[in-house]
Amino acid sequence: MNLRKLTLMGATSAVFAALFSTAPVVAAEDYMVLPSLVYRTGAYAPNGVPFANGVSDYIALVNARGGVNGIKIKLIECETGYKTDVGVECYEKLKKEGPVGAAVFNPLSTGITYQLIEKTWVDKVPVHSMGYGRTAAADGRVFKWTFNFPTSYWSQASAVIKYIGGQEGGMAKLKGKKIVHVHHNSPYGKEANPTLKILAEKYGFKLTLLPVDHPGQEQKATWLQVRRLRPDWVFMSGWGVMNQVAIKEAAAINYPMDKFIGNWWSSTESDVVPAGGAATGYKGTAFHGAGDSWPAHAAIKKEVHDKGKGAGPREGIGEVLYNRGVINMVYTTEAMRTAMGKFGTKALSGAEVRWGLENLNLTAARLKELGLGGFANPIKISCQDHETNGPVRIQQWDGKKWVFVSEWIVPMADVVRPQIEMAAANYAKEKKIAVRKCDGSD
Amino acid sequence: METTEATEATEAEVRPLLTVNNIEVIYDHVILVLKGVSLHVPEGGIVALLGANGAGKSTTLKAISNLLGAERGDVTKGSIEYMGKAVEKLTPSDLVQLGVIQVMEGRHCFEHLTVEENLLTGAYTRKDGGRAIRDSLDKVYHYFPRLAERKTSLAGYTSGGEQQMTALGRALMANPSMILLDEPSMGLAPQLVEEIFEIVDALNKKEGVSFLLAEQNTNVALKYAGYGYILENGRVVMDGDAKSLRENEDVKEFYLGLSSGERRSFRDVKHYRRRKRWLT
Amino acid sequence: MDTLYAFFVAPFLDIADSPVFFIEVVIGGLSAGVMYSLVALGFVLIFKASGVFNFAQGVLALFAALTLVGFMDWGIPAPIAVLMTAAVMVVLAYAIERLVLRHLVNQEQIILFMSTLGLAYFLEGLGDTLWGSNVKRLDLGIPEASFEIQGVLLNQFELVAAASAATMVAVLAVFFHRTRVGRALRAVADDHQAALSVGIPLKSIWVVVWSVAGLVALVAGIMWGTKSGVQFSLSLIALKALPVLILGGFTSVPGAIVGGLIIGVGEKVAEVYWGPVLGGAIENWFAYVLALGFLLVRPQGLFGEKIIERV
Amino acid sequence: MLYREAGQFKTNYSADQAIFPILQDRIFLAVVLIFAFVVVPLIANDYWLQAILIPFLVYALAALGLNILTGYAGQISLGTGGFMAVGAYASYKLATSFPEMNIIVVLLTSGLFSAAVGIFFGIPSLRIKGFYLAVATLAAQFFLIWLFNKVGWFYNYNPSGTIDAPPRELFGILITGAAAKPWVKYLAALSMLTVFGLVTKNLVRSAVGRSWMAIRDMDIAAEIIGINPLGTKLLAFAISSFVCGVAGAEMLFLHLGSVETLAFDINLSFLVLFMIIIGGLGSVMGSVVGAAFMVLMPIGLTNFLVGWLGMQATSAKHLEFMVFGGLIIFFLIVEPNGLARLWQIAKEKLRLWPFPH
Repeated sequence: MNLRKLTLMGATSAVFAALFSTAPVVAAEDYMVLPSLVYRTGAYAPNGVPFANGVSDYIALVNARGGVNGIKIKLIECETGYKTDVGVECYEKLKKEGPVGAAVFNPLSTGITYQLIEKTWVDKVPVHSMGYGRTAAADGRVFKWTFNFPTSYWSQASAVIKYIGGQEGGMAKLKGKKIVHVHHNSPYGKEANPTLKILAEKYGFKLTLLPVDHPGQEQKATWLQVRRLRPDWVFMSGWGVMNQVAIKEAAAINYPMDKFIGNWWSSTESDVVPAGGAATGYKGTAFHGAGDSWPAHAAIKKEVHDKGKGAGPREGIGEVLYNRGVINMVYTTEAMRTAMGKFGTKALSGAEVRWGLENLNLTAARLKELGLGGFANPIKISCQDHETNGPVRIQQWDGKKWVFVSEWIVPMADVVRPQIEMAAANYAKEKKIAVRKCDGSD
Repeated sequence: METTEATEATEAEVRPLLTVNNIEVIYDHVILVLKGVSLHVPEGGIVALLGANGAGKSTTLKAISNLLGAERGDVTKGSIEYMGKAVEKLTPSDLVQLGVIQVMEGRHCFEHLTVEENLLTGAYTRKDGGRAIRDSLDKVYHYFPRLAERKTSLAGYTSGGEQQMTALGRALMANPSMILLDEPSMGLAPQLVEEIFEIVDALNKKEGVSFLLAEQNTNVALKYAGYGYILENGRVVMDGDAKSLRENEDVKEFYLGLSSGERRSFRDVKHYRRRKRWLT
Repeated sequence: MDTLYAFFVAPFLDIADSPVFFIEVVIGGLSAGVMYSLVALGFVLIFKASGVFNFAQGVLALFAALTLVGFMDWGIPAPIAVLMTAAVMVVLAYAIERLVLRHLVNQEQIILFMSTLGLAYFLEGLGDTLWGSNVKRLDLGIPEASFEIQGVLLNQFELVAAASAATMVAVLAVFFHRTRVGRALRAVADDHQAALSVGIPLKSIWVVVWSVAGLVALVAGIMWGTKSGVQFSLSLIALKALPVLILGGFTSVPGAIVGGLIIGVGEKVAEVYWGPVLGGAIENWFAYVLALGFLLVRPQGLFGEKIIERV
Repeated sequence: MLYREAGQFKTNYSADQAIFPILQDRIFLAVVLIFAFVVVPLIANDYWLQAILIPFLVYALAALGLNILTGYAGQISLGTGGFMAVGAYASYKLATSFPEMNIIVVLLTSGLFSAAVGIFFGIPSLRIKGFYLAVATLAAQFFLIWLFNKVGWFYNYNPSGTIDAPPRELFGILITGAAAKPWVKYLAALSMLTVFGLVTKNLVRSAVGRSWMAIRDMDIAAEIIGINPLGTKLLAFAISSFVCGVAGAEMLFLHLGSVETLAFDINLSFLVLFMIIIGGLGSVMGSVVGAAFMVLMPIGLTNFLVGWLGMQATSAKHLEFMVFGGLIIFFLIVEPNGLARLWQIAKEKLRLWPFPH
């Protein structure tokens, strides 16, 4: 055996022998483990990075102020690269981490959420897929461990149609209008389709679905079709590079930008900045504010970034996805606080945090207290409703920043909720899940 | 070693163009292929390297032209000198510039290049200008009129003989003083073999190119070569000038297929061989 | 019956109905095809000269674009930044030869192919580490406005892309067939060992060819980066170049261009006219099926060199 | 010293033709199997089982399937992900349409579907070779993924387009679904791999295996000696896709529990190809070792960089990409024939020890 091969074999076995013990945990005081499944690498990293930074910074702020009621939160980032199997690996690694296990998982990927939903029943850890994941999880009677508040893709679609109706001068005017849904050709992108179809029938507009395959760098054909159709409105459920290209292509065919609305994963800085001036006027949905004008942002700058604990660049504070990370953590920490009201001030187990999520009541006053007055809509979760049919707002890119151009639009619960309940019931039947009564007994 | 009185042999000792001194070659760090091979090529000579399949002929040539690296082979012992200079460390490209070029076994033409383009690649290392290269090209066409006819066809579509000519002509384009020729007769009709060797002979006589040729076809090789080495299992088992080799009983027996007495049984041959090996 | 009609009759009626739009689709396809060709060219160069199926070509384009944007962010004027990036690509080519290819001489093609996948991973990590993974805007001042001629929409940017592709092909064709180094490159592609034996120094040849491929990647990176922003997804354009390659042949420079145009037009026409029948987003696999169809007729691709086989 | 076959005499042909003719190999295999079947379930925790061992076993099976096609029959395929997707979706449809069907039957039947699809996409291999074929198999990859994404029937028209593994029992023990115990799933995957591994090992040294290798090493010569190239190649495609299909079904039922088409994208095809190259082309053991390497390596690297060196998850990931790519190149340079070849050389050395040659 020559030396090179010997070293090689030696090195390999050494690496594998040594690597599989995770780092020793410094266990001293009571703390809670909050896993953060992020993707700072891969095709979707441009979107994953600001979100992860927002999460990290807000938790750093909470910890700097002593934690949740004095209990510190240990945020453990696990890089998924937006890959489902890696996400599962992260979950398995972190679910038992810390003194009482992980508090709650934010999978940050629809694919990973689907993986975890079933596992949570067994492992008793809640999953909060904020504005993504399985829409049917809104029915808390079936999906005990899964939350997707403040709103879902189905609610969003109905709110967008409501907005369009408003712009056209009333829902009745929708009749005969042409609306195109350009969507990512994946379960995520297709989520809104059934709702849109129902609404198209109800209001008599003509819906055209144009799927774009991952990653969506080439959309000539799609936008040529748009050019021929000359739709009144274009709604887009895109992700990653697809958004930037779509905006550019829309500009290239001279489509009016203010008739082009992206969903909340298609209206971020990453989507419009690469398109340059062409993106001005582009609209998008949002369930929280953009910018860094809130006191909480100032606090993050002062108490986190100035102390050298910031996760990303200072300029990134206030970006749409950064703020989404922040609001996600606001929900999480407030749910913990709620749970401590019942279970006492201590490190909470996943089951206890689940109760906190289910009984979360985030009032406008509390938001203001947190330095985020008006940043998001107040929200109250219940056993029946893990989504709350939360309202969305329309924001518009003015070339430099996102500005709200509408009030909070309440989605059409009458359309969406029956669909949710039907899907949830089907799921319960297929999986033989006992439906909860929601009388406090389960 | 057999002792010979041939004048060429002593000449080789006096003015060797190429000297290989006791080299050992190991493939893949485990397989010992050459176990100490020494040989000399005199200036202006044709030296034949004879032996059966796997005796180490090609390996010896590749060790000299330094093409072993690509096959995970290493020269682990011994030295190689060309015109008195150590050349073991030189790259094939440097060697070609010095005047040593190899024509590989199995011809190895560039299939997707035309015959003429093939020839031109041989002149890659030359720095003496387009005119001189043009002249060389004419010279090659002079020696191989057949190539001139086929110069625009893809080398991959030419016959085996034409490919061998292309390969030889390509080597000639480098203006070499020594060509390492590996199995030129392989897979060719006897008539073509003669033709090729006639050209080798002419090149040797008129252009003064020295040849070290590895050949299984001992008969033909010894007809044209001045001196020969016989390799067996990675060792030189016999050497001598062509005439004495041709007349040697053992060579006749094993390599020329001629037998003085009555046919011996296979068993005898085996015993004989074994004894022979111990003697060397 | 309805499906048959929708499949075999309706699209053609549609085309006849609005020929101007059909022309637009074709032009859209051509311009998309040129963009594919830019990437395919890099593949062809390296395959032709070294027999390496270089999957890292997409990542090379990404890396070049990232480096260019990085330099421009430092405030270096665009032309100088482009030159500097070109220099980086040459250095990279040298490093690849020194650290990877040199050690893999004479290995099987699949091993070489795999090593380029390893290279792709490495460069992805390196690019991200050096320049970060956020989307960056690349603006070299290439005009992007659209204009209409006779109702047909044209885009200035696409014309620039087409012109640069045409120039590159012309230069490369001359390089390969008329120069000493070009001939040596082709010789190396055929037979590493024979090339070595006639004194062609493989090492420097590889540096040359990877440098050229790096420069082609730079052009591709600039074009794609301008179009969609510079970010990780750029590396995936390699996948769009593959059907172009099988159609055009792995070793043909003009094949890369013509193949690109055919694939571009084919997939756009299919998507626009047949996509709705099949449910849309068919262009990705359609490109491959189209190429496959061609392959069954001509196994070496449209312009590829004939596969010479002997027993 | 221990590994020496001297003294082991074969007195009949069947002993001479055993899969493992050397006693030490048999002992070694037995020890490994006992360890894997008995010891591992006892000592491994959920994380090891769920996140490392089960995926490893599933990937190893897929690698085995691809190795049949690429390693033994010499046909490079980049459509593995697509064939695995066929297995996964077929098993989902079978399991949901026939709830009473035995889970083993479901897995094997879905393999049949995958084999049929494999044969179809293998037809071009008669005319197309090498990288042209590799790229052509991408047509299968992209088309199949598009199909499963597009046609609602495949995912029972549920609004999300993802498929879930319904809970199923085998011998009264819950074997699939989230509630199934990890060690049960582990044993199921391990049994499948063992069976398929032994069958493959036997197959490749039969007449079929020899004709595959003949086609691989020189197809024209193989044809001349009377091997039917189309039949041989298609058989390789069929068996390979069958195994890959079963692996895909396992991926749904035993590993992930719920999948969307994204799980079977082109990266999966590359990953499996990596496994067999790193492990060793044309080696059953290479498939397993390669899969182990490719599953363990990234996880090990992350744990090392983040856990031990305390790096940021992000920079660790970037570094991991670089190290990963670098290691692949390193391995290819050191031993282009894969880890299995290293193992073989080690065995050769042992046999000759203490002599060097």
